[in-house]
Amino acid sequence: MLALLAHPLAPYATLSLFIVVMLVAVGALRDRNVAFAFTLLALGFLLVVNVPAVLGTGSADVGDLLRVDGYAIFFMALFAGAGIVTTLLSGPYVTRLSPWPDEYYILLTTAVLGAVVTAAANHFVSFLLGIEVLSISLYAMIAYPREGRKPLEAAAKYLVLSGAASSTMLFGMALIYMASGSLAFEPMTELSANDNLIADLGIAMLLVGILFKLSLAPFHMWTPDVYQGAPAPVTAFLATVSKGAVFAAFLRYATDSGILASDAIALGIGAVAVLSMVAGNVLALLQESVKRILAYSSIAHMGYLLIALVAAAGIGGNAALGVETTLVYLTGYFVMTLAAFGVMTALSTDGQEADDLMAYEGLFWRRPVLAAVLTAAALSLAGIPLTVGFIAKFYVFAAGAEGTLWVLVWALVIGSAIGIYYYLRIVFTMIRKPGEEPAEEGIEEPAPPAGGADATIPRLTAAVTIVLGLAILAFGIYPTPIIDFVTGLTGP
Amino acid sequence: MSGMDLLWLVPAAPLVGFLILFVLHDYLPKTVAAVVGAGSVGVSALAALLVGIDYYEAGAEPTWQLLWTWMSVAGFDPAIRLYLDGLSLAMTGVITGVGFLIHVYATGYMWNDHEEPEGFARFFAYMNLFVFAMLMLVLGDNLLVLFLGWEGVGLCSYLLIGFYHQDPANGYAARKAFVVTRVGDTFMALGLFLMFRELGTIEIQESLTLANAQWSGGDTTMALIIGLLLLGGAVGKSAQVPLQTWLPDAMAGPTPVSALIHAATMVTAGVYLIARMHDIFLISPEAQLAVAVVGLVTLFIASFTALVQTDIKRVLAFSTMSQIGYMFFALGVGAWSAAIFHLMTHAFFKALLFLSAGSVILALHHEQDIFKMGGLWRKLPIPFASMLIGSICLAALPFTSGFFSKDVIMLTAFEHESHGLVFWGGAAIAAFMTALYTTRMMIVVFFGGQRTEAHDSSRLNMWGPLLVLCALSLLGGWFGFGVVAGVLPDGGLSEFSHFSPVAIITMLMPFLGIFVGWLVFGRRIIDVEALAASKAGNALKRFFFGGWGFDWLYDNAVVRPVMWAARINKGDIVDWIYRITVAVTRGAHHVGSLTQSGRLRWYAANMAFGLALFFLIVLGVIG
Amino acid sequence: MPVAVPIEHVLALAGLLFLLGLIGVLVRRNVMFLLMSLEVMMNAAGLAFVAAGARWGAPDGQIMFMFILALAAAEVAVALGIVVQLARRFESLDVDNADEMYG
Amino acid sequence: METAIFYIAALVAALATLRVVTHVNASHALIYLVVSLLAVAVIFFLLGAPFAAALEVVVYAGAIVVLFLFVVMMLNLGRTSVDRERGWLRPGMWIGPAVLAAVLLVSFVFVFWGTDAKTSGEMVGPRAVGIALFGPYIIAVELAGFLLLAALVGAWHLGRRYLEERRGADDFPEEEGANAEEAAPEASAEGNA
Repeated sequence: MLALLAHPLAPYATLSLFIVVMLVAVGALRDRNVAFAFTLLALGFLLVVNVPAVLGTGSADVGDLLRVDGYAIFFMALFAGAGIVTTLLSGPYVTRLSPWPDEYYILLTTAVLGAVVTAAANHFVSFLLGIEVLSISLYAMIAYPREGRKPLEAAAKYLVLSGAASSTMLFGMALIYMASGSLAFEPMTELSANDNLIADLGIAMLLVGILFKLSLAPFHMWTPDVYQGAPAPVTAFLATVSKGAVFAAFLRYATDSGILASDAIALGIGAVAVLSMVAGNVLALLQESVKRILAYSSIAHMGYLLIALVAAAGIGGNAALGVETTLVYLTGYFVMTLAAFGVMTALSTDGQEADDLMAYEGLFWRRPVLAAVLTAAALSLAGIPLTVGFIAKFYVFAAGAEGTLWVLVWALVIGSAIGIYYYLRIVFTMIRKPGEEPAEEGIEEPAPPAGGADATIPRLTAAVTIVLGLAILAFGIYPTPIIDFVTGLTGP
Repeated sequence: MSGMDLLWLVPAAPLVGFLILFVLHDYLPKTVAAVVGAGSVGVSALAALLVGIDYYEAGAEPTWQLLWTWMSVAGFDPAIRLYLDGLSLAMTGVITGVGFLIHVYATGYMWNDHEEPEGFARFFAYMNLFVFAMLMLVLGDNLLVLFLGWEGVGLCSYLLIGFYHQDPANGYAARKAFVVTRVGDTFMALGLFLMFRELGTIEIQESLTLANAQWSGGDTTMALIIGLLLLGGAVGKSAQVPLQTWLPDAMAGPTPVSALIHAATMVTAGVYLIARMHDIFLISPEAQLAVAVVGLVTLFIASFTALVQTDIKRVLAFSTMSQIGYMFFALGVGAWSAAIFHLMTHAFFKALLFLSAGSVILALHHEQDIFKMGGLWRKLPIPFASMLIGSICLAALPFTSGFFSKDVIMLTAFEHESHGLVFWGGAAIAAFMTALYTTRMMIVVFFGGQRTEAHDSSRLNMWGPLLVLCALSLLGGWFGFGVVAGVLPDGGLSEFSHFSPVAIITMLMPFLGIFVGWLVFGRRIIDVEALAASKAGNALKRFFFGGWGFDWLYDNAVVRPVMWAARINKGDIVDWIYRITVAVTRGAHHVGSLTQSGRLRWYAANMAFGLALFFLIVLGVIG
Repeated sequence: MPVAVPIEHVLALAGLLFLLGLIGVLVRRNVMFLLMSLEVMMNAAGLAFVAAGARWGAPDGQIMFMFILALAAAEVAVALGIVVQLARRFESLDVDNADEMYG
Repeated sequence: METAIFYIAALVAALATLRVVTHVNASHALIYLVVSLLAVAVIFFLLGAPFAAALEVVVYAGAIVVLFLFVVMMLNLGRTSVDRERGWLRPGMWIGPAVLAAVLLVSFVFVFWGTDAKTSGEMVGPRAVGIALFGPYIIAVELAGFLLLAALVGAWHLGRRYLEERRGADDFPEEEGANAEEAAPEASAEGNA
């Protein structure tokens, strides 16, 4: 039994098995909490049993499709953790969205399956299927609420644009395959000049698809609308697991295939990174919707991450630091993003998403603990010291400096400087007592305050949120566990 | 587990105390707050004691304890390490030991505080935070930690001076202390940055080794600059000339604060800084000379000023200033260990003096004017006795703790290669003055006719610490020097005898001072009032009283011009740069927002556009 | 009776079909047509894969095509579900109607 | 001869696809889509991929497009919608996308045209595909199953609401035990698997 669990395929097999059993159980037991419990069980099993069990086996290839190494296992743990958090946040929330919460949890679990497959993919087939299992599940999760136009609008936009991006990516893969004759992630050597050009075109199209999923400028435009329209826990999942999975696969592809050795591709990626860092931060500046602020902020954060990717691809020579940076950064980004959306989920009530920034006015005096968590998350996203966000940003800075990527590092600095403004704006809004300052012009009716006296905040959601808030501070003060974990998995 | 492993507990205990008190200050009963507040420092003191015993048993070898590596990225690994050597151990002992006694005393002193009845827990929270910051300052082996501790104690000082925040004058005093010390802090920050830039490390011990290797015997200009910048920081924190003006005003804080922060510990941080960085000053003798001069001038000026003060705490404040002047002076003339020794003994007797004064003040319902006191020795026997002991130590009568430390300093000064006689002479006059103003204070406060009703209401928790401090002040000198011996490099202190003419004159100076004081203030052979009323006398008195005009000078030379410039520059020229930046960014935001139209097809078009751009880049058309 | 066809011709056809689909996505307002255009794009990618497989004489191209088919089917199933909901809640299939979120 | 068929099929595919994108009537556009798919199936066959050709006809033209048609009929996109489409498709709208597409097309052609390779001309039959599919790609097949499962569950959720509202049923899931067979989209999606 134990030997079976140590097989590199075991995590995927058990997770699939759980999904199938869940389907049967949901049909047979007809209880609203079955799916919730099963999801927690499946993801908990993945995190607590599977991950430690396969850790010992080291790097192992499963056929041509999956490479279950420390890197993949790290993301497996990260996605399982984020999935558990999302499930816990969804618990009280989803029952309000629809009288049938069962499908939601099934979709959530399949999405995690897609994500863990993506992170282990070292072949275009598994890469495609992993991403699409994740995306298809997400389309339905975004459109999950049975009322309201915004979720549907968000789902429609995401589906059409993502479909176009997938097609572009597929066409790119086809061109790469046409040129190289292989679908595996590996360097393309000894191509004729013309095949090389075809491959470059293919890489460009593949990148468009990937950059779209990561919401990097100029392929970022769906992000704020989808973030705003989707239910808060789904947004949390989309912002973390979906992007993390694509980034994991992207990094693996970039390092395995050495595509960034091409000057043109490196230039393109660099331009995208700079554009994302600037555009994301500038566009978030005066937003009135907290979800949109976080959406633009995520665009900027993905831009920061690209610096790590460029470093990890060996530009500048310290590839190991780049990989380490990516993993540390994503961990930090997961924690702070989940915390921010956790607070939002906690404050959302029936039919009223806590989205409008004005609804947060005076939150410190109504809900000090939640406000403190959101403050920690905002400061962390801004990269203030003693939060995990600072550690993450410092890593990126170090990776960029080590690789002498000065243009990117400068964009990072400028972007972060702009960023501080809107993160602090959230904090100040929460501190300001309502009515202390006249409302800005052009706002016709003030939003009802979130988390008012009559609002009931689910205990479970609040508890999860507080844990995340503490994690932000704890890892900011003492990041060594994360760093050790990361270097232990990916180091020499 | 050896006692040395407990080192982490020394700063950790007050930090935990602070966190508990800070978070729960509204909910804790006073008793619990008192136990937590004083107990945490007590735990810390106990741990320090065990560490100290172990340290000497293990052969007094400097050791490190790694608390925690923040992170380790690309060769940058800011480790928070505690560094234990004789110097940091001596400082730790003073901070935790004297700190603990003062905390215990404060539980009594602040119990029925009528100005801030709600502030009991808050007071101890600040005090614990201060102890923590001060310990990090002396134990941290890292410029960054040193700096954070340095700023931390400054912050606590600010908070505690302004503790009675209802009175705007106290707020003003707190701000003044903060601003003036900031001037010094700026110098120090520059000095630390410069060290980091030149030596490339933030580890203190490593940087000192490097400094010796790089500069010693060669071009010492850099060491001189760094030394002077560090001296600037030390001068600000330790209230030395010319940044001394904040200390008398800082007496606005509660008396235990004055005892702990503004007498025993924080104000000696400057001494610690220079001692810690002594290699820099050994490399550059000019810098060391500057330290001596600053110390001598301060000690001289402050002792004259103390003579004419009427507020008991201000007398003690100026006396503190002059005693720290002694320490600087000692550092400057190369009596390194003696400086630290004096720091210790001074911490004992000055804390004793302040706490005794606090008892007097409390008994007189917050009366601080010495001329409204008088004849108190019968009414307040314990404060009188303890203050008397403190005074003779301050005046450095033979075989008290102050005598041992001060004697060594003066004799070392005399042996100074170039300015021995001047140094010794100045210090001797100041020693005379010290005895003189101490005598004046004692006579005015405790003898003569009683002018105000007094109620001694002190309990065990107040006179207990006084008793311990009395013992330390009297006996500290006997065993004390062994503690600091070998901490720092020293030129043969044991060589001279106590019976050379110079030594005898040095020893006699305090007696002379006391005698003169007794004649003038006790027997009144000179009519001081008449003298002070005369025109010249009055001018001199006002000059001394105002601290030799430094406040006036700064007011006219710095504060007013700055205020004037601020008024002129109300529209703020420099601000325009920021305003334009803000406007540009906002404009960019609005333009960018237009692209975010909400239209799906437009988004798709942008993707296609991005794809086309990518193609053009790949094909080499762009880039 | 397979034939040897110049690769550039097959790829050009695939590229053309792909771009026609892309134009459809950029131009049409009716969601149904958007989805059809997406199908065209995916089919073009499938064609490119099959062509590439034919170049190397390997089954991988066809296998990838099969997975594209599965993907297309899956996407259409969810997409049509969303279309039905759009028709109900927006009372229109015009995607330009769904522009409540912007800025 | 066969080469000529390839070019004819290519022409048919391109023209039919053009009509898919430009046609105002959804049903007609779908018929053109079927034509385009059949033409591509012919090309698959000529490229030596008979299995792919069969799947193209059976699954793509036979199932997916039919699914489209089903929804077109269900939503009753009749004459009014044709008029509306005509109104939406103003000539000016084509300019921007056409320019972008032209840039992309020029890039494609520029890059592709230097290749002098040809397809192998060999037949890679169903047997070879099957062996590969259930050999090295077996995990991918399983994953594809989960892809369709996710789609099934998602479509089921989205479609269920629609059907229930049409029947005026209450919202409680307990009463909705038997409508699985009636939910058309997901049934078809399952069929594709």
